[in-house]
Amino acid sequence: MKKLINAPDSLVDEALAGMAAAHLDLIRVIEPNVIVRADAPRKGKVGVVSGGGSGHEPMHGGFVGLGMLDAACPGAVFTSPVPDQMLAATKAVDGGAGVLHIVKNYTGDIMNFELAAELAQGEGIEVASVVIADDVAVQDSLYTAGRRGVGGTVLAEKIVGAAAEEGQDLATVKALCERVQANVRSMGMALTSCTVPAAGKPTFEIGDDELEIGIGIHGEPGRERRAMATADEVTEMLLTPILDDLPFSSGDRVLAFVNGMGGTPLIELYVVYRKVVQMCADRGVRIERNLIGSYITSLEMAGCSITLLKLDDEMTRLWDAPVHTAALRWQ
Amino acid sequence: MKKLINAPDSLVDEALAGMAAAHLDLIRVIEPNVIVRADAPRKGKVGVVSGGGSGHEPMHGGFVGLGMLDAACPGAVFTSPVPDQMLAATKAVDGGAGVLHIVKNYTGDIMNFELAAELAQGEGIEVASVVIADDVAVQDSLYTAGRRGVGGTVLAEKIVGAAAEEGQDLATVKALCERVQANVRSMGMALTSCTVPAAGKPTFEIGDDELEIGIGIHGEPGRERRAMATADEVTEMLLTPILDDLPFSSGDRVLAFVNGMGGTPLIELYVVYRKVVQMCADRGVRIERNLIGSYITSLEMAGCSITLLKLDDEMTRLWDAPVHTAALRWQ
Amino acid sequence: MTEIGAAELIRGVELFAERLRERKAELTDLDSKIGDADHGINMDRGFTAVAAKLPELSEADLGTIGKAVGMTLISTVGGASGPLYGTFFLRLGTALGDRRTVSGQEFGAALRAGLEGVKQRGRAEPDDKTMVDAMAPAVDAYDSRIGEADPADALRAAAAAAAEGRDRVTPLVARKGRASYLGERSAHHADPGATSTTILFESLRDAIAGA
Amino acid sequence: MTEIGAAELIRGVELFAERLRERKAELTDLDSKIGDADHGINMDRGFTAVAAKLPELSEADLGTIGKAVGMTLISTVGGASGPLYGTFFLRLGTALGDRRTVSGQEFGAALRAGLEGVKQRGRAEPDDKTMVDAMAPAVDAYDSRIGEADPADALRAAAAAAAEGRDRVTPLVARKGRASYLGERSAHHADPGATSTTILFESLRDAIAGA
Repeated sequence: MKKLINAPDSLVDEALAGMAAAHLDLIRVIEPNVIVRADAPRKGKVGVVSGGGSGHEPMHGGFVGLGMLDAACPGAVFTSPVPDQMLAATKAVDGGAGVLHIVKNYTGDIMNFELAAELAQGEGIEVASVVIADDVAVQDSLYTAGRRGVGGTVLAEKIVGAAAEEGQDLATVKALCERVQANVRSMGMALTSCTVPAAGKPTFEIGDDELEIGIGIHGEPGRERRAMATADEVTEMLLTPILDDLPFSSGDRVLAFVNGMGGTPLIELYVVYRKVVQMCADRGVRIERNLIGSYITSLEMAGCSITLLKLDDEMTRLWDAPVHTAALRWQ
Repeated sequence: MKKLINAPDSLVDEALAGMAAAHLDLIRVIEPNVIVRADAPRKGKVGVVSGGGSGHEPMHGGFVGLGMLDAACPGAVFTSPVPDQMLAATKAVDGGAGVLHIVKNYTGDIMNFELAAELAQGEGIEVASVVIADDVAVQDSLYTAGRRGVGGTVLAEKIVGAAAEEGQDLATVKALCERVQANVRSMGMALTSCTVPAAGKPTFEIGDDELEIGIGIHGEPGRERRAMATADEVTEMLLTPILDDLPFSSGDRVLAFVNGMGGTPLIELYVVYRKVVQMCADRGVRIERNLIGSYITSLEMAGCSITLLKLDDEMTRLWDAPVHTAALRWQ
Repeated sequence: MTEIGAAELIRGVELFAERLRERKAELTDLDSKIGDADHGINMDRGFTAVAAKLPELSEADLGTIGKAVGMTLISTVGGASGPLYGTFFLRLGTALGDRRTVSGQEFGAALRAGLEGVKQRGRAEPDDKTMVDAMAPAVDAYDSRIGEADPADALRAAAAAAAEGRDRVTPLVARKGRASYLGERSAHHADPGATSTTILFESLRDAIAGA
Repeated sequence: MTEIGAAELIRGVELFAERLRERKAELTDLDSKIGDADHGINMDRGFTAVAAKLPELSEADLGTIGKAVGMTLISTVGGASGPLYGTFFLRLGTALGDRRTVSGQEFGAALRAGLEGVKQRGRAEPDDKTMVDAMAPAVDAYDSRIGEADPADALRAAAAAAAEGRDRVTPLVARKGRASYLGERSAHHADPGATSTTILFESLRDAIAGA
């Protein structure tokens, strides 16, 4: 295992110390490991909280700030945070208008957020939760834990954060988050494994001539192991199931998000985006906004994911609204 | 070799097609492979042009836009562009106030930019050039090609681009670029090699228990091969020579830039930044601004570089000035 | 012996903590095959925290011990294991109440309360290939034995039933948790949660039998 | 034969292009040891473009051929090799002028003009461990032979001197280009530029000797 770390046990704490020092204007870090917007709580504003295992940076801590999250709870690497964190986050950002939990659909995240919501409600804070489950690689059925929450989470946090920033109330913000969730689809793939620092060895084995299609953001094996393929072929393997699932139809306006898994250089993501543009054009799907970069990662895994969000006017307006966080910033 | 590409020969062209499609509002791509600011040329504004081999994304193409570069010339992977590109770029952005070439100190870049400048001057365009040579890993002597241009290039492009944006003339912009160059120092390291697509195998061999200190941005071997070390030890190996070189002294205000080489996850860069903060504090060096992320990369190489720029009031003001490019954006 | 006391419960938790540490790599390895390679790491982190708390609980009643263990797990483990094992010990503690010793039957009722908590929290059904598939037969076996036997015998049966349950679902396709994403590929791998639950019952067995 | 014509020059360039392709991996490999692993790739890209241009130059004069080769290299190779080899052929072509054939002495003067262009562009001194360390002895050997011999003999001497120069500097520490960053670690590796320059003179030799 080759990593720029001091020790697996201190990694998350030290990274948080680095983040806090780097972004004094945006965030502060409070016990027990919660990243809170510097000016929280904001009176009358719905608080937007997310969290999950570490190792997906910049998600979620890099999205705390104006127009996006009010707090993020980083767990151990690839392990959901504990309810104490979400409770502390919820209390820190509650400005009297309630708090929305944006939860990725992973068994651990669901249970820990649920416990935290019960505890917060017990302390008199109104909490609503929306579960993001956008990964079309997973069959959504009684026989799985349901679709995983992946790239759509980034888009939901931006759009919902903007709505909360402009003062929309908890029910409206929650409904918007559900609308994003209903209109977003993703799928990812890996060329290489990642290594959980505490485990010290790769999460999975993969041959030099293989790739894994439909991988989750923790290196969970995906739909199928395939022979190595070109960028165009990989893009088709990811985007075709996405387009077919919602389905996205001719005339739809979308936000296309090509995401790097952590170890994939930006130049390759643009090659993938080029093919996304061609495939969407072929189906008459109009890409109205895009995001290209490594925003929801799996440590140093090489690979990418593609997310499409069907936009409506309000989502587009809220996507364009000002955001000022460590990882996303405009206006 | 596992990459999200279609073929080594088409990689740069396809990535440029993806960039052009993604950032219609910011850039256009003209023949022969030049990324030009969408609204260039701007009358009366000094044009700022850079370029170099591809594989360092987002540098330079991701820095084309308001307040930074007017054009970028991407060569083949790790190969300097050809003079035709710099000539086309120079002509495309010349608004009558002359054009500044920001050149990284690599033999090929120097020669090709030199040829292009001669050709542009032959066509009546005033061209000035500044060579960035900030890599303290290289002995600056008669016995080397001199210090390489690395992380300092990113900072120079931002600060100089802001000066050109506000209408400073060519001589002033050139002098500012030389001031940045005189006050910036960098050093990098690698945990793994990168693979040039056309070569198909790793540029260098490195053991599972080794790291390379002082590496260049093309995987050029560095100062020394060392046994694997902690993030804190690595940070000391990079930052101590940087601090000692200028030298940076107590009371100095600096911009600290922790850069990922392409395959290193953001969480690790924050661990490094944490130690940078401690070391600067120990020496009384005040970090006034910071930049943390993968901005000047070496394909999928794992590793990092650290850059310190000694700031003055004008540099700080110009760093803070609005920038709107694919990779850097604020205000 | 026919009663179970605080010393036995603490010893059982200690043994569980020790064995999780010893088998951390094995559990993580199992989890890397069908999950995300952190079960051993997370359980060890949580039970290291629990072990640090145990000395101050030596004079406490059974309920306090169970609840302290549960709360510590919820606050330190994260993932799915934290809420599930945390809920098990919380409910166990709640059922045991402020007693310093309980009968074998009472301990069985507390085990069943823990099981019910796990099933509620995780919404897992039998044969979903989760820790429930080891825990449910273990509690059933304990119950069916405890009428005629002392707690040591009942826990021997429980541990054997847990191991049998773990092995019985190994060939199955997982339907909960991250293993479920694998579909058919999850078959023929032991479930990490069912494995650690087996270790839990073996630890309780050895703590009581050795007491 | 005592004259060198357009056919010979074109054949020499063709042979160089073929051999660069054959030895692309070898050159890239040398470069990966002390440079950035692209010398073979870049030279092959440039000479593939050159080879595509050669048919339309079959009726051209020597100067036009040299300049076309040089301009194509400058426009397609990039890196340091593009300006250096490009300048070599540009200066060679300029010196050869609008002639269809030249004498051995005149060809020697053109080679020297090319060498001087490379030295100016690259600012390399002898023993910096660059292509100049193969090219300078090759041109010197050609000059010292051409008085008494025909061009084929002089090019045999030149190719041998290039190889000797390449080998002579192999043990040295590089002082120019990316290899210089290696310091002592650059010693005992052949210089990729000196190696490709040796191939250039061998190609010219075989084109003339075989004509």
